[in-house]
Amino acid sequence: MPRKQIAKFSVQHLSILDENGKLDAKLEPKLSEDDLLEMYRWMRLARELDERMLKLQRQGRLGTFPPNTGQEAISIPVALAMKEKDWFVGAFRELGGRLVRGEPLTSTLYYYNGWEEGNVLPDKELRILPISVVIGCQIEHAAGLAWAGRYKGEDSATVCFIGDGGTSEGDFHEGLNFAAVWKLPVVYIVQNNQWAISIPRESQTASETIAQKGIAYGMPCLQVDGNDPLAMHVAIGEALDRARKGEGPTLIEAVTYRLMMHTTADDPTKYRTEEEEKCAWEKEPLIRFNKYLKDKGYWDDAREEALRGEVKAQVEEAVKEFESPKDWPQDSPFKQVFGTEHKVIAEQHRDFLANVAREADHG
Amino acid sequence: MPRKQIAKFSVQHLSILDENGKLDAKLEPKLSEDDLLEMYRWMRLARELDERMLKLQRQGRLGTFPPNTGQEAISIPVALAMKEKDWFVGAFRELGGRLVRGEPLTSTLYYYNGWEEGNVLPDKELRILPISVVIGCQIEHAAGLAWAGRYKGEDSATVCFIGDGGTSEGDFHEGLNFAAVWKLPVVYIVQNNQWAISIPRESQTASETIAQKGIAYGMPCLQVDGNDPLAMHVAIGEALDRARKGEGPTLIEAVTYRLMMHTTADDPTKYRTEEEEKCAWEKEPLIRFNKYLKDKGYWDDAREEALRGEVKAQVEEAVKEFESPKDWPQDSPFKQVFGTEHKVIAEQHRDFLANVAREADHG
Amino acid sequence: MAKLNMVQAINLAMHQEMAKDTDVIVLGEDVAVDGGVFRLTEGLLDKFGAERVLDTPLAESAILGTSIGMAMAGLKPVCEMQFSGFAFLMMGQFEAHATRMRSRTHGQFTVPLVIRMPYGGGVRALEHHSESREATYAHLPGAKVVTPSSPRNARALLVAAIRDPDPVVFMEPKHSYRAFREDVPDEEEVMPLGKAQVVQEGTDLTLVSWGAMMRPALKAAAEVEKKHGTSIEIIDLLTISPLDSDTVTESVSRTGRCVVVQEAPRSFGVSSEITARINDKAFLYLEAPVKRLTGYDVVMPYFGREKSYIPNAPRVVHAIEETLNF
Amino acid sequence: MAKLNMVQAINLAMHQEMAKDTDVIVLGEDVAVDGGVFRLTEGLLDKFGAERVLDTPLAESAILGTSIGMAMAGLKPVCEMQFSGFAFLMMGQFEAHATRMRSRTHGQFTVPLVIRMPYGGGVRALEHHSESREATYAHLPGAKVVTPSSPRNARALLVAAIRDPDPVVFMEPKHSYRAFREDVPDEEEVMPLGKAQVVQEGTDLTLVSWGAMMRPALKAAAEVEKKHGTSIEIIDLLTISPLDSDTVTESVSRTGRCVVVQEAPRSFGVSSEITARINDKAFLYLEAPVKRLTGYDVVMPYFGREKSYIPNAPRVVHAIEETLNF
Ligand SMILES: Cc1ncc(C[n+]2csc(CCOP(=O)(O)OP(=O)(O)O)c2C)c(N)n1
Ligand SMILES: Cc1ncc(C[n+]2csc(CCOP(=O)(O)OP(=O)(O)O)c2C)c(N)n1
Ligand SMILES: [Mg+2]
Ligand SMILES: [Mg+2]
Repeated sequence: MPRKQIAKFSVQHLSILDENGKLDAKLEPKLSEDDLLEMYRWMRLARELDERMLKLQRQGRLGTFPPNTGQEAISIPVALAMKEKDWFVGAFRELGGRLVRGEPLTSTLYYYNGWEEGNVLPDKELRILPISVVIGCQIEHAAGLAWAGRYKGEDSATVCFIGDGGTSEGDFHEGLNFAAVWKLPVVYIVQNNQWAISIPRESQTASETIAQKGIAYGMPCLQVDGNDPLAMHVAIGEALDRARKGEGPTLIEAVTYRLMMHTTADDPTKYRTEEEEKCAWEKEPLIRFNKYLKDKGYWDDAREEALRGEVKAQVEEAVKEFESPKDWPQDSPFKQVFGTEHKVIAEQHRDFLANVAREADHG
Repeated sequence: MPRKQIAKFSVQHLSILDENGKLDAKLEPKLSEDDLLEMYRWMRLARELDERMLKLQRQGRLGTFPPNTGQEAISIPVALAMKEKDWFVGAFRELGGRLVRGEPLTSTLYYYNGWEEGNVLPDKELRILPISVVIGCQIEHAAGLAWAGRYKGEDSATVCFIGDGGTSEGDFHEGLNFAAVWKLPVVYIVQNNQWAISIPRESQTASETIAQKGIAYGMPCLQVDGNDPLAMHVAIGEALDRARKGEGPTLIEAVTYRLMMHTTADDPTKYRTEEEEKCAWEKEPLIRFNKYLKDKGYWDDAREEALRGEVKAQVEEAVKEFESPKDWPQDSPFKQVFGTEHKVIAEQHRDFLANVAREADHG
Repeated sequence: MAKLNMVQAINLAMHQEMAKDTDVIVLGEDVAVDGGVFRLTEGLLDKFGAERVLDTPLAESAILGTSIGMAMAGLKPVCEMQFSGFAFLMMGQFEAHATRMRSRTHGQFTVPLVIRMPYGGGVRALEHHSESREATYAHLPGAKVVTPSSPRNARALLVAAIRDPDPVVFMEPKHSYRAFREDVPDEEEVMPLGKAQVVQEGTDLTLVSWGAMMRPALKAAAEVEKKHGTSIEIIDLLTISPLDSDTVTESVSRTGRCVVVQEAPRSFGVSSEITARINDKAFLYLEAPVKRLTGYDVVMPYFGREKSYIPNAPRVVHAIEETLNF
Repeated sequence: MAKLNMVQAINLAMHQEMAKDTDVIVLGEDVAVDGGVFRLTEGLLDKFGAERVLDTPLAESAILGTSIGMAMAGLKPVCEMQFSGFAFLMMGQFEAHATRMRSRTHGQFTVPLVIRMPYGGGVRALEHHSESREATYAHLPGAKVVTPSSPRNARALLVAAIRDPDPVVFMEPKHSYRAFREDVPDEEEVMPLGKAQVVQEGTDLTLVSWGAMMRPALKAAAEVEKKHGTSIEIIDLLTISPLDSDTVTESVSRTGRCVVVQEAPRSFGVSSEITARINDKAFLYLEAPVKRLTGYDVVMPYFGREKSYIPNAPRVVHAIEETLNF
């Protein structure tokens, strides 16, 4: 039955460096040797920290945490493309990006060992938001930050991450709609790692791609190979340009894979096959990036070995610092509930101190 | 920069009988004279009731309500296309459709005069849900009803309405996503009447159409002239077929206009021009449908006059019934809080009766 | 000094604070062009422009969520929930972030914002437009909950709320919006948050209320005083959380008797907390049980029945007499 | 009769009710293939198929919203909120529809469903995974709130919740999930909702608690009895709303003293309501103020600090001694 077509849309996919390290030369970004090596170094550091955290957790020296292994090529190129005044709004699988932005390695360790101290930045102006455990909320925070940056006339853009599962939350929808209506300088990146705990991508949403969800908001969208740091570098660069030029938000779907368990409390064998994981490991970002650097003559096994040693030492040092004794008081929550003094809190504070003292006496 | 296109989408618009009553003959649905006249009759009845309610409200004989005038061509053809076992899930601007489904005129009057009795259907099996004041929630109820119908093996589909403003709510997103993932027999209809109280359509969302929001869920979508009962008849027919065939949900954007104030408490002169309203009145559905019926030789002024008299009498009767004395007890809420007996409720019930009695004594 | 109703008084507070501080932003559904469905934000758009007065799409969670982002960036958003009945859609953002950002970051990031919302019954409104849920917010540590009762204190408390370093849920008793007028000074006036007010001193009984219930409470007190010559101390809580129970318990320690008037359903409500605080601090002085005169533990009925469900002066009188005669 | 922990007992209840009634449907995030992140729904998918055990997308509001639709169509959904901390995202659906559909339609449409959610601290979990918000649900008329404390009563109460005609918020103390085992009869066992249980009779003091706090309460009671030969009556509320306060007030009328142990922050919590009910019904019998031993009015700290914030046996002992020595 003939109808009038009133709107047309398409979704593009960007891939530059494929899983075999094969390069699409015409798309290759102009990145200096130093830039490329810096990017690789951050990826190695994040991988090393992630692997070390898993050991610590298994040894009972760290709490439950969500491993990042395999997703380094997303948040690291993104963070490297950001400017000082930009806001970095993570979900909880952006370890590399947080490190690039200047969050100490120890912060992540403190955080996952149950200490709010892990959220306290060396400098608030690093503009990194704390991890957002309640999925979806951060989408709206990012819109608010972006609005504020524009209002204050700062040259600042906001970058916000969420997972494929997170796209099902109402806040994802409401926040993207606000960002588009207000034409905000913000970039939303969905780390589509194919799984939301045990829920596979295809059971999460019936849309062919996640990128196309941007169409619902009139928001430009793009699907990128999230295991390809070059493609991510190009994609975030364009999106940040749009944001800074006042052209509004962009939605980027970064296709990757959650190589490890959801968190250390999860057992993936209950819902996916080793076969699937094996294939995914062959596509992981570090191997291909390493090969690319070697092909360009920027890298060799000797340097690789040296780098491995460096990041190992760096992580080792952070762990030492992390496990060194702390004099963090147990009663700080009473000082943080309000910014003003209130009698009821003060009374309870005294009661708390009395309880703790009594229990200390009775050992 | 060349990229691989991985997905393509388009949005179609359907219009059969235009604002001047001009017909696109090849698209004209095969509806019998009786069917067409029945449809027209319902539209007149809904219009008459709406206009009468406005008078009642202005005279202090009815509470605040949202007029439906101008949107008759949406819910009425939809309800006429529904089967007995289908669920009708409204927002709050589907007066005509509710009447078609068998809700008494008095129910609407009771409801808007502050009586839950207006929600009690003559027969639960009419399958009409109460008006959903909290915008968006009904989207998910509809998905649940559709799921239940399929689970029970009923040949039943669910039709759910929402406004253009409602599409911004998180529940709209979450509910449509569930419906698409579960491939549910449900049809979602957005009555895009261009306004959400004072917020115009273009400030509500930056998407070119509202229909395209279906793309985010991989859900077939269509934009329809919502002032064209023939187009609505065709669109709902196709969508219900898809639902019954197990092909999943459809999103229909019905383009119309809110001709009256948002509710009787609203003053549109604060945010829109009379000029805009005048243009909209020229496109309203009844004029064009009346002309169409005359062109087909099914209608003339004499019959029109007779019909006007009929619906007026019908509404008059409902108003009489509505204003007749009722013996509805004040204490019914105590019987409706739980389906089981509880002492604390019983005690409060006694206290309530004592209070009411005491106040009756002291006049 | 002008005689203003509560709508005008609240509007004045926003006008003055926005004029004073360009970090103050107003956002919500229909707050700009329309001036708010109750006209609370009237004139702000003309005065301060679309840059600072924002009509939002229809999405409560995003209204608060974006406000949180703005506040973290140093602004002071004053957002409106069109009715408190719709605020449950932003509970996720409220509980997870508004109330926690300070403790989460040990004060490095804070969320100084105000969530304005009309609450309460008695205006013949549709379903979901008549509830009183102050206890729901008050139980969550990290946010303040304020319930003004008159034009003058509404204005002075909103100014304090806007300047407060914490998120404040500012619950406006819509029944009092246009119910009466009061002299409101043109010059700045601020009342502290977290402080209850003794609106009348007395010796025989302590009458505690807040928000729209202050009026039946005051009416009833006058009636009882006239009838029995009783001396009633009347306390307006003004802030629900953090609750200034000392003002109440100190009073009850003198009077020995207390009636609390609450519009919300009784169980797990504010009056229960007040009773518990009196139990903690004034137990030995109590000559009668604390009387909670409240709404009932039923779903708020539609307006055809609401009048018989909302506490009124005769019921307060009865409660006071019961407590005096205990 | 098998020795089960609470996870197994709750799982058993779902197995048996699903076998008995094909209207019972289980849905939630990761409940099917994965068997639930705490393994509560393990085996249900294999036994009853993907038709009746549904993995949902990641959206709490839609989980409850679709459950409401299913329930209105005559099914009995048992939906899971993966953690109570995420349940605030479904508060809109809960307050607007789950709690109101019956009163809205005068009983023509009802919403018989169960919302299962793990709650409470003490398991070294991430932020938002350790709160106790039972009071938040209990203040809203129209829904029941249940907090089991042991494998056996968890099983028997969940069966009752599934068969109940009203929406039930079933709050599972995750700290007790695998903490201990108990004999649980294989054959059907049902405990009534809205009824507290006297788990030990006594004459000197009434000790009231629920959920995970029952264990420190019992431990403390035993200690005090041993130490001072005190006779303590211990009450497990089991249902928070509607609250069976008669069992408490009747007991306090005999003992004259009461300690309530609550994990949640103190203010506007369940222990405040219990104190108020005792004030109403047992005022003349009280020999000491009701003691509320609770969490503090602060944001629940991360697990590095949680242990010192959650009420423990020594604090209960201290509270009991204070109350005895008042
Ligand atoms: C609102 C909310 N619901 C549920 C959870 C529990 N949960 C934590 S992570 C997760 C899956 C997230 O999947 P995705 O968004 O794809 O991110 P990924 O874990 O794959 O990085 C769930 C269900 C949560 N943290 N927040
Ligand atoms: C969740 C929620 N937020 C706010 C409101 C107040 N409100 C009632 S109708 C309305 C506008 C609705 O616009 P739209 O969805 O386009 O429907 P229309 O009124 O145009 O039919 C608003 C904001 C509400 N009822 N529910
Ligand atoms: Mg994922
Ligand atoms: Mg509209």
